Amino acid sequence: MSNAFIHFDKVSKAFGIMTVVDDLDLTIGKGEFVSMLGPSGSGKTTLLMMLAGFEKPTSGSISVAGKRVDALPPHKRNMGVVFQNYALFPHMTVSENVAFPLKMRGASRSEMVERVTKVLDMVQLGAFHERKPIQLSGGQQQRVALARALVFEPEVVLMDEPLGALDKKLREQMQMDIRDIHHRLGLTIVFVTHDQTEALTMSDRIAIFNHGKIEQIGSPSEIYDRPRTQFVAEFIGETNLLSGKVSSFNDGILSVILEGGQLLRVTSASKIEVGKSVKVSIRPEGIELGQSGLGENELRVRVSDIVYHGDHLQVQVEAGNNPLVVKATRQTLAPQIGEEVTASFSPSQCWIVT
Amino acid sequence: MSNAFIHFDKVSKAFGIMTVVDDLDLTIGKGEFVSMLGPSGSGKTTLLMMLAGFEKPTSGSISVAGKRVDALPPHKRNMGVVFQNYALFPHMTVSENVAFPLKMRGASRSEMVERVTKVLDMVQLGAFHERKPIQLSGGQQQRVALARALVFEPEVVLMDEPLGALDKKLREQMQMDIRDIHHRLGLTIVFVTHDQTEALTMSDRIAIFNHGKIEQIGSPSEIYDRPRTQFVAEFIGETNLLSGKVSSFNDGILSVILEGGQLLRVTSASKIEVGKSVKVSIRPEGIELGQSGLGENELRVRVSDIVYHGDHLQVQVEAGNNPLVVKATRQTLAPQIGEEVTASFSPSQCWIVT
Amino acid sequence: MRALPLSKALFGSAVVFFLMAPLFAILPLAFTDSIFLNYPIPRFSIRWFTELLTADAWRRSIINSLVIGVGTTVLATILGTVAALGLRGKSFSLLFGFFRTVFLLPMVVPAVVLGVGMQLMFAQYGLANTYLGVIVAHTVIAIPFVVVNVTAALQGIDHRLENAAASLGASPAVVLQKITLPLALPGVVSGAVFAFATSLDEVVLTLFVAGPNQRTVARQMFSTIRENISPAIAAAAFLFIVGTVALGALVLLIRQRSVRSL
Amino acid sequence: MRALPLSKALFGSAVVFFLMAPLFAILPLAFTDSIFLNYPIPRFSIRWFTELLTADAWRRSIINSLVIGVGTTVLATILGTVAALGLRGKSFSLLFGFFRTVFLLPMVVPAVVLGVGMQLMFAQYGLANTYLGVIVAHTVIAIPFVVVNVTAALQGIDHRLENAAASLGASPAVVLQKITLPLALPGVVSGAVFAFATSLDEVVLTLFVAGPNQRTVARQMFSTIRENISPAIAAAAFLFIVGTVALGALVLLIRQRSVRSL
Repeated sequence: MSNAFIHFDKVSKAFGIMTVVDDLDLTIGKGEFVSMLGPSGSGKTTLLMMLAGFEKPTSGSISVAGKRVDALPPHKRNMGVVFQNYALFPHMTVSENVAFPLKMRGASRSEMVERVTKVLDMVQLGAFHERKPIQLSGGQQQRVALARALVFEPEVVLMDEPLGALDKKLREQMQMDIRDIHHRLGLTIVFVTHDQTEALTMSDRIAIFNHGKIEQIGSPSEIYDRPRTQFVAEFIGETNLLSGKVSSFNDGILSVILEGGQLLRVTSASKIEVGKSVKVSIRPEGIELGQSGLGENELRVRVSDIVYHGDHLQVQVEAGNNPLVVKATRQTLAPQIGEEVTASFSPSQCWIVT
Repeated sequence: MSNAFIHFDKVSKAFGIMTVVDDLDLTIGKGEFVSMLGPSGSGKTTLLMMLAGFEKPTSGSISVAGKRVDALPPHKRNMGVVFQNYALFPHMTVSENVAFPLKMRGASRSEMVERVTKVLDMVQLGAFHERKPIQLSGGQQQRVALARALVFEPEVVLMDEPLGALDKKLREQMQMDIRDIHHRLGLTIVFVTHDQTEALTMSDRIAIFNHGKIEQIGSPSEIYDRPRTQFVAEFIGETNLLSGKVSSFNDGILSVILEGGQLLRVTSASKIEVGKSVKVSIRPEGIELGQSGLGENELRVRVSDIVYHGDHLQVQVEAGNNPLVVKATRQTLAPQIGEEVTASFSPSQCWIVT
Repeated sequence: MRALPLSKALFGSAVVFFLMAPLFAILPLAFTDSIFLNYPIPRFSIRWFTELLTADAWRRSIINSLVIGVGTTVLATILGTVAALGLRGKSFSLLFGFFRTVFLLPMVVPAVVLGVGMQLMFAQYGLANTYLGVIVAHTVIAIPFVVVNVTAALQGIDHRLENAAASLGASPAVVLQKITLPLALPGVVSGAVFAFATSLDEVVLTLFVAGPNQRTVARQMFSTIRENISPAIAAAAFLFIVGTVALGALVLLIRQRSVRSL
Repeated sequence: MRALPLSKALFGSAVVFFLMAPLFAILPLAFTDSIFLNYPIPRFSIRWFTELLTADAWRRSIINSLVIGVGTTVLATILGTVAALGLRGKSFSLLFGFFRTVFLLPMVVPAVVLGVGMQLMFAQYGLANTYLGVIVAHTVIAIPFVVVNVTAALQGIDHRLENAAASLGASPAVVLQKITLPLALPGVVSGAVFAFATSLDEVVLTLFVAGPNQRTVARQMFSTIRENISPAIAAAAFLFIVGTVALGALVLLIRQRSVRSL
């Protein structure tokens, strides 16, 4: 966010009585990779469509590089857009698809050939110039779509769940490729997804959308390790939420008395008033199970279920009336269902959410 | 597999010149939960459709409880089927949908009311009797579909990617519910999915399909920890595959010389001839990175990339010319990109695949 | 891409005017007081509507139109629905192409050709100048509309619904009765309405196969206009349009209800 | 659910026979040697085809049919395509319902009603008994076929293709020209073929608006059969069917090619 490149200023969008984007401010820096993540209907795609020019904001303004763009039609915005279904022109060859934006800009024949060749080589489709889109696999089509969005060297590339239609292995490969291209070309990328892994692995920053507003924006580790709200904590990864009341605050460590009476010690950046009700979020991988305690926080729990996940075990335990989920690595010895064990976790694994 | 309940005997299915299911044998025990997992087009859904009676085998026979069923039309097979899109009858209420199979069996009015009420209570939809399917959420519709497939107490329930259309949280909830119903009612369930997590967490056994054949069938941990082939190892979870030649075999421990010259010690149940080329599969979570070695196998590696995944870090390293992926927990100190470290793993983390 | 909106609107209005003009030209004359089908209209009256309902030739023709229309609707709807069910799901076979062409042929073969053929055939089977003959003739050209509508409705039905019903214990006949037909009903009703409208409108075939006793309203209008041009025609046209719009509204209503409930 | 196959096949064949019978009745008579349109055929000959191409009235009517058919096709295709583009994507507004009804009205309004209206209107504007008048009349009833076909083709186009083109720098006019129209082309061609076929087949409207100089083949067949029943009609019908089947094959071919390339 060093320099504000794309700026949404109090942007709202309503369809009839449905407010889809609600008085939203967002600044994206030049060269940043920002993911918009949220449940369907949370407004992330609508925001992207407004940036691309396919929808007009009901109120507010959008500017890029200091110039307002919200009155410009899409074809004057100079942004590359990649769609989930690729949106390749079925009646044109791969070359013609990729050359299309250059033709629109009146490029010369030789320049077109040169740039199309270069960008198709970049996405490793140099041998597919004359194919029709239908003759390509999903991953290849997505590469053509990417090439077409990059060939006219737009400053901003918008991607609307571009990898949603690909299978897992291919998706991971394309994630790496896009990350790579982002670093190499220094593009500003706005990326809409509902896949949290995608957002965590690719982005400089993630904006978590909920009901047309951004609940939290920050780096992947800020979002995952220091979620501000219960919604963010539950949306990104899995989490355990325990309710309690603050009983003291000393040296950055809160003491919280849970509803079951147990005492937790929780690190907290900000002071919270004694007596206030709070929710504590603890990630499943932050808890260790054993016969005796190891950390500063210990809860006596009974194992209720163990689910095999291949690379880890998901252990469900009951701490008083609170069910907790624990991610146990396969290296450690797994407890048995019905066994009483101690769940321990350090104060730094606990985080207060609102 | 205590007692063979469903038995596929040399079943093949061809559409024109495309062989979709290829000379397949499969036995499913009474009360078992068997998942069929594989890429699209691998024949898993076709096999289910043949069991349900919607497709006829080109050759081979299918029997249930000792009786051949492959000549029976679907409505005489007495199997509950749950479809991905739920396939609820849009012109009937929830009650009418669930009562449909009872009506087909000539149940009395009072028996119908009683059993529909009971099964809708079981899936927590007691309050939705009079709704039309369109008025329900995806998860509720799936519950109705499940109730409808269970209400006539079939001995076998077939599920064709039943959770594919639900979002992540709901899918996990429904996985737990189906697991629960399976245990409570002692049903035989055949479950088709392309989601490996679903298969790992729910099944008694998993059959991995590839090109119309079953590559491997076994319990989730057999499939994950002891994959027989490279395809299975790569399809379930992530893995690293290293090529080498066997140099000796002693006491259940193989010595393998990798292409780069390094020596690995690998546990192996069966003896493999000295000099044979093999592939060694090592799961990313089985490798530890550190300044000095810890295990019996050690490789000197250079860190090439680190990708943040929230609950873990995916570290990409180069061991000679072999790229390896390592899953590092967040508790351990992460190495830096470019650093040279030691990757260590015990022989029991290595597994020979063909 | 809601572009060029003004030019589209202007052009659209021009096309609408172009299409509506003939109707606007004739409809007001239904209310003339004069005995000539001419502008200007001296005085307004409903005398030509009274004429329609009292003059023997017109009364008979209205009854004939209804009898033949209902007969055609029943016959065409049954045959067309069965044909659509039979054609269903075979969209990629060559046979399907052949059958579909056959079913849609009457839509494109000139009515004159059909009419001559029927006249020849009906004379042989004693159907000439009978109600049954006219109904059969109208059914031939009404069937394509039923086939098209029912086929569209059937294409909208997810096959898995029928598979689900079968797996729950329904035999093919029960699946047809409880699942397929109820879901295709909107298409069947649309097809029936089109069949009725087609029968009402048909002139050329009726000229060939109907005797003086089977004169329909459309046929009667046709002869009247060639014999003496009376404003009764405009009145009949007015009733026609009102009926057509009502039928069209009915079809739209049924479609929308079915969209909502699916 | 491929059930009841035998009964379906039997019933299907019966319906096919029912629909084809009138054509089978008339077509062989095209090759009769006799001057009567009757069975049995004494000897086969092609004298009536020769008659069609040499007799002045028939030759004129063939030329008239082609001139009017081509004129109708061009006018109806342009107007219908523009109308379909204008209606596009407004499927849920009330206005859309109104416009759609207007465009499809000529499909259901009796030709007699339209004919009377046009006769009145054309007399006023000097279009009566002119080629332009006949072309306009045919265009009114051909437009719905173009609208239906082009609308179906437009509905098959993913809006995101047009959004993508816009984001790549294409103005709305360029999007229309480079993306929308090329993708809708199969529908436009189908519509044009239907418009041509409609013009060829039309009798009733032609009777009302055409003068003796604009006699089309269908009109000529209609009068011939009422004046003297000559086998020239069967020969004309034969040519008609061959032309129709050829046009139908063309449409199917275009559709299949477009399916393959999309």
